[in-house]
Amino acid sequence: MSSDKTSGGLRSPFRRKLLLGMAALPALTLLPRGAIAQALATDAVNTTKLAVTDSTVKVGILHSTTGTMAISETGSVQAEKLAIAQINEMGGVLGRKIEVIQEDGASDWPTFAEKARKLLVEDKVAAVFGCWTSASRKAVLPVFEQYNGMLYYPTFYEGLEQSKNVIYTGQEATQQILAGLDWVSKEKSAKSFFLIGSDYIWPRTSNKIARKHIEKNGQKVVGEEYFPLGHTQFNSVINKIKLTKPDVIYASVVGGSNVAFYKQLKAAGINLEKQTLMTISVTEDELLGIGGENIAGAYACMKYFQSLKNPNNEKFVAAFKKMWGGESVIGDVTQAGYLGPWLWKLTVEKAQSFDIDKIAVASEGIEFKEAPEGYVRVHANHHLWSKTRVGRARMDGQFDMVYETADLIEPDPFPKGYQ
Amino acid sequence: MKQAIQSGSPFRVTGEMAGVLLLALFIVVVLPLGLDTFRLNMVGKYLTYAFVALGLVLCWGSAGILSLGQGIFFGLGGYCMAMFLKLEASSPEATKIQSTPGIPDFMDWNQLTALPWFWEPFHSLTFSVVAVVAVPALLAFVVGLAMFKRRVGGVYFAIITQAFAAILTILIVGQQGYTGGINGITDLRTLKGWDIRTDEAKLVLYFVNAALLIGCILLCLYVRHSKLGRILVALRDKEDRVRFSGYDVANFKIFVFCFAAALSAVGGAMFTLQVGFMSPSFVGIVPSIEMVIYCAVGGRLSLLGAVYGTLLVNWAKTLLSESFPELWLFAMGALFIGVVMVFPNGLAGLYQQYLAPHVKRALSRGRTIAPAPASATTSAIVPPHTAAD
Amino acid sequence: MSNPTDYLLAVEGLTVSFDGFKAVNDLSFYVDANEIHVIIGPNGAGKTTVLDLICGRTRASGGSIKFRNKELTAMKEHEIVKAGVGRKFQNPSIYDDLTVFENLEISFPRGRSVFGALAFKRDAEVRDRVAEIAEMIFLTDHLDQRAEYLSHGQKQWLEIGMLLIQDPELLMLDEPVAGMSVNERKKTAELLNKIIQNRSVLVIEHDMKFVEDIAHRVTVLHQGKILSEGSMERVKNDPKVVEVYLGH
Amino acid sequence: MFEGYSLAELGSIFAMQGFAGLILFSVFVLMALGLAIIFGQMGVINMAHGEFMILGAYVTYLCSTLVSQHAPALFPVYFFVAMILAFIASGLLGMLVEWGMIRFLYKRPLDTLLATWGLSLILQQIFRSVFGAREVGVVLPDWLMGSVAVTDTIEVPINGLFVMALTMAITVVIYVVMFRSRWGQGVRAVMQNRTMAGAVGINTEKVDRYTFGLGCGIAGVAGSAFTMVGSTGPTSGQLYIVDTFLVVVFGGAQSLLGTIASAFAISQAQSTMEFFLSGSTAKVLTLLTVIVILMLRPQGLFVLKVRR
Repeated sequence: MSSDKTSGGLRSPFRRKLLLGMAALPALTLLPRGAIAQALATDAVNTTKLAVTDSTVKVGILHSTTGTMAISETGSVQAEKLAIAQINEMGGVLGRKIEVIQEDGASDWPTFAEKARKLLVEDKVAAVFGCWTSASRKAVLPVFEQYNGMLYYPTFYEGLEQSKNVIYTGQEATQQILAGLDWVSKEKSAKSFFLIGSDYIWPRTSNKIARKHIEKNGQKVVGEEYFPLGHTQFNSVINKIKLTKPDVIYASVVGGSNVAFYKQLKAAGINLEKQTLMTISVTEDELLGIGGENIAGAYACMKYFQSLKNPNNEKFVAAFKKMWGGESVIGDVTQAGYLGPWLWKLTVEKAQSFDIDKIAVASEGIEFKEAPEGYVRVHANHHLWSKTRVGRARMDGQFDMVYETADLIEPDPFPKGYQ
Repeated sequence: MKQAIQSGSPFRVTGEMAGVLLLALFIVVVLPLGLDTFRLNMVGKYLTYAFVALGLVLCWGSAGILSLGQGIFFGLGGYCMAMFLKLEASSPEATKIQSTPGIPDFMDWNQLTALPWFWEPFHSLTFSVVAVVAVPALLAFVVGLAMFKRRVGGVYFAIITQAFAAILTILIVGQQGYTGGINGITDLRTLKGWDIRTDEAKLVLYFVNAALLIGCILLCLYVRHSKLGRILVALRDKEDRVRFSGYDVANFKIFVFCFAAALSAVGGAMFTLQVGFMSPSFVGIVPSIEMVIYCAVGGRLSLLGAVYGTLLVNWAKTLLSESFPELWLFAMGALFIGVVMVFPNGLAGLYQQYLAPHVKRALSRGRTIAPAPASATTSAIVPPHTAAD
Repeated sequence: MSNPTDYLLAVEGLTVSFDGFKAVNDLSFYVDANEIHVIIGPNGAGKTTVLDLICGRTRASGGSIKFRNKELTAMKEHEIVKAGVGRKFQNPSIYDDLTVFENLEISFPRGRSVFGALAFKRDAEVRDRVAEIAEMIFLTDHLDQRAEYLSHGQKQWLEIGMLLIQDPELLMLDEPVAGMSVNERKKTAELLNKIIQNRSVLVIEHDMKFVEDIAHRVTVLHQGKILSEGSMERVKNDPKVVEVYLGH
Repeated sequence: MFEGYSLAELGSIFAMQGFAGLILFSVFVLMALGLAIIFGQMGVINMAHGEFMILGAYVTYLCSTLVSQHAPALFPVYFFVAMILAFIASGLLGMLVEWGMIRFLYKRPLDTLLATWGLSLILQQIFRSVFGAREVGVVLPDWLMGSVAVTDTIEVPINGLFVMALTMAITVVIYVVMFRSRWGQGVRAVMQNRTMAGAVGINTEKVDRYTFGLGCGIAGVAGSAFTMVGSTGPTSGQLYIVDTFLVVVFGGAQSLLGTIASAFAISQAQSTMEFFLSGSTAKVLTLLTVIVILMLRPQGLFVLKVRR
């Protein structure tokens, strides 16, 4: 018990070095096993029978590696693995190496729920990094709440959710949307907007918030259209856009529809250098499929771009490319995925415990200063304070950042007046 | 000879009953003893698909009507159940942070301020349970009436049911204020106050599901052994002859289609109860056609085969997707092709061909009367060329 | 339309066209009670189409078909069957996957509704009737056999048996002896002679020997129209008939 | 419905909508022609039709990448080469599939449906393994981009015009091949009476193989053309299959003219409804209308009444 107090009193980097140094001492190997553990008694940091031993801790990665969502989720898996590898290199969490159990959600929501249950019940992992679509998150949420697990969810999403058992490392809708709209209104003197999205919850909720904000500012929404996922014929709506002549096309089209949408826009003679288009659904990942020549000139509203100029990001991009190849691109969600393991590590060290209940409480106020997007902090509502940035798509598949908010924006998953 | 006819081929009936008993033993005793709660819950989920496969055995195997839209009925049954559970989970106290407490969360997000009228009756468990069977059966009745009375059949029927599956998916996804959209209806908690998420509840639900499945198999056996069952086989072979024997063929097709729909719906409802949510991803084209393969692998003519087929395919799917995710689609594709080209009568066919003779011999050794060689009639293997014509 | 008649079957002004081609053109003929009426004619004369029209398989473009003064053209197939018209197809149309017993049982006129069929019991009445018919069609020893394995002739008999069990007032047979061996043909003629007692029969047949044996009256069709009608004797000597049909 | 638009605007709406409908029409015709031959003439349900299209699209993508890397001078015309290669690739694969699978399944249409669905799954996974799961884009030559302004408000995209021209050309070629050539005569003879055609010396097996290959080849060309308007991913093909089948069935399976007419009706209906209603609603209504009409007229729009 007393040793627990001692180690608690040490600042973590120092303790880590100390431990590493100690482990290197040959004499130490003669000591009974319990001697090392005493420094960080497993019984003390893990009171809920998680898969934590004296030297390792198990975590889960739960993404789709097969099926339609595989392509979107691959980046997150890579980022999470990179973060975990880096943490392990630095000595792990509370001196314990992270072991990853990866499960495939197979783009199928019940499979996600099933695998989440497996990770929590059979593998007893201390944290899970995963999920991408809202549907998969909704499917696993009851599982995490029932078995008291901890999920780090990387995707920007529609909000309207908050759970003790989830840390949302991507932006919720108001964070992503409002600042961008304000910027485009000011910068482009935009008065009219045309909202177009794929037909499911995220675009619809996002556009609802956007519409409220636009109308609040005394501007006008001249059209709002939704198309089934996978739709590839946008000529009719493009005609409508041409007729209504909006100042801004506000797009939240996802997946395969994206490619068709931008190709047909371009073919219809809508030049994105002249016509302002702002999207909240195109990251560097999507750009690759759409092709720079089809979308160059469009504005994307995100919290992270691969081209961000800061030392953290340069280090991150270099490490990512070293691990996963020089061809790889890093989008907003990939970066948010990278935050997950780090935030968890910091929280565990703050709480001096792997216990979920303690992590849930300790999360508030956790700061990650080395985040590639810059400084982030966890809010009491388990979302992140973060900046919003606007980038302009280039021919080569990257974005030029043209604007970033001065301050961190407070996450507000249940925005009053926008529901 | 005459004796054998009049008693309706005794060997077949006892043989089938033995098969059902064996299956029941397997599901109710062997699996629960051999698997932990987690795996057992997965098997429970698979078994809900077996209801769909049973329906397909009657509809497709017996009557030759291939529906590529069984997911519609599975989904509708599941949604009816989910609506009840969601309302129970959305009590004013549980949802007091919403702008309109007392309605499901997704409605609140979509600015609905009152429960839509068609949700109202789902406050009642009795109504919901009736609706689980009645709503899909009614839809099947309307579709069947429109199609079979107009003599739409075969390939056309298959394609149109597939289009229906596409339509329903788009509708559910698009009308998210009323349906929960692509996320589906999630976070279901209790059934009349009984928490369905606990391990004990899951165990209980597993046995309820197993009992229902066995019950449905017996029901299907009854239908099959009735004259109606023989008429179905007859109209698969020679529809005109049945018609000119004084039967209104369309009515029989409508019946079997509705029956299959109702079975699927029961599966859907049990799925919702065991998994804790329902979403449009079970309604669409892909799950619907996958359900056909469960039936085909088991043997499109065999009720018991369909259950084993469902278990086998899903078990293989879980196994492969856990260890070799890339191989899964290859395996599934190969399964479709193989089951059509190499063993069109599925597991049941293989059993009949290789194992059954031995089993029969072993069984009849102790008997005084040998079974009549031609007694295996409706359950016999249909040569491939007639199986789907 | 027309007045009630004493005929069992009265076909008047019957016409049907397929994309402008008139397969049956303003055809009228009558069948008396207990009459054996044979339709002959060259290929494509519209013989089978006439049977199709009567039993409701094809819808007429014009004209009327009255069976015991009931208009058949507006009725559905199964209603026509219930009214007392039975029809045998040109190719033996039986259920390969069912046994002979089951084939006959399905045609037994009881439990023809969906729920009737569900509740149908194989009682003594059914078994006796099936046994009776099976004996008549020489298949008593094959009752438990899958119909698929019957010989061609046996299949024809089975289909005739399936009609008999319905006990129709009007029996329509499309080439009942086609493709049969001499022996089978003899037995079939014997069978037909037995079953045509107490009912009317409308037969399509090419085999003149057979027609001569059974026909009370013969109608010769040619290009959808009646070429000649009357007793076999009369028809045989009609020069028009000789020219288009019997001559070669 | 029309409020808020001036008369002149309405005029342009209808003109441009009509044109949007025509592009959709071309797309439908391209998709459906191959299927109409395979399903209508041979009675085979090819659920892998979409994957044959995507194969064509990937071939085009490969050409685009290779040409831009190794022979940039040829870039403006690579598209025509790509289409020919797409036709050959899909056609050859089609013939292989016919030889290895389909020929055992004639007369079992529902089984071809399941088997070809299996094939489609396998092809999807092959695409994913070879080309990656990410959607790929094809770079178009400059002359195919942009639009022609007819009036101030009416603009016509060039790639749309190209697709339409291509559709017309292919339709004419197919018409000539199927109805004017000796080979087409042979195909139709086989489909109408296999035994008799065999008896008069037509090699029916060969005819089957080439017909199936032709249908798949056309799918490949369609896929190639789609790279101009849509995306190419391993599962893109599945998106088209239901629509395509409805077009063919709605037109009356045996009639090429019917296929074209039904593609026209469906595309115009969908495109017009899309303008006035939301995209999802338009899609649902179009599908429902087609189904209802099919129920009233199960044989499709154009069909010969035949004597049974």
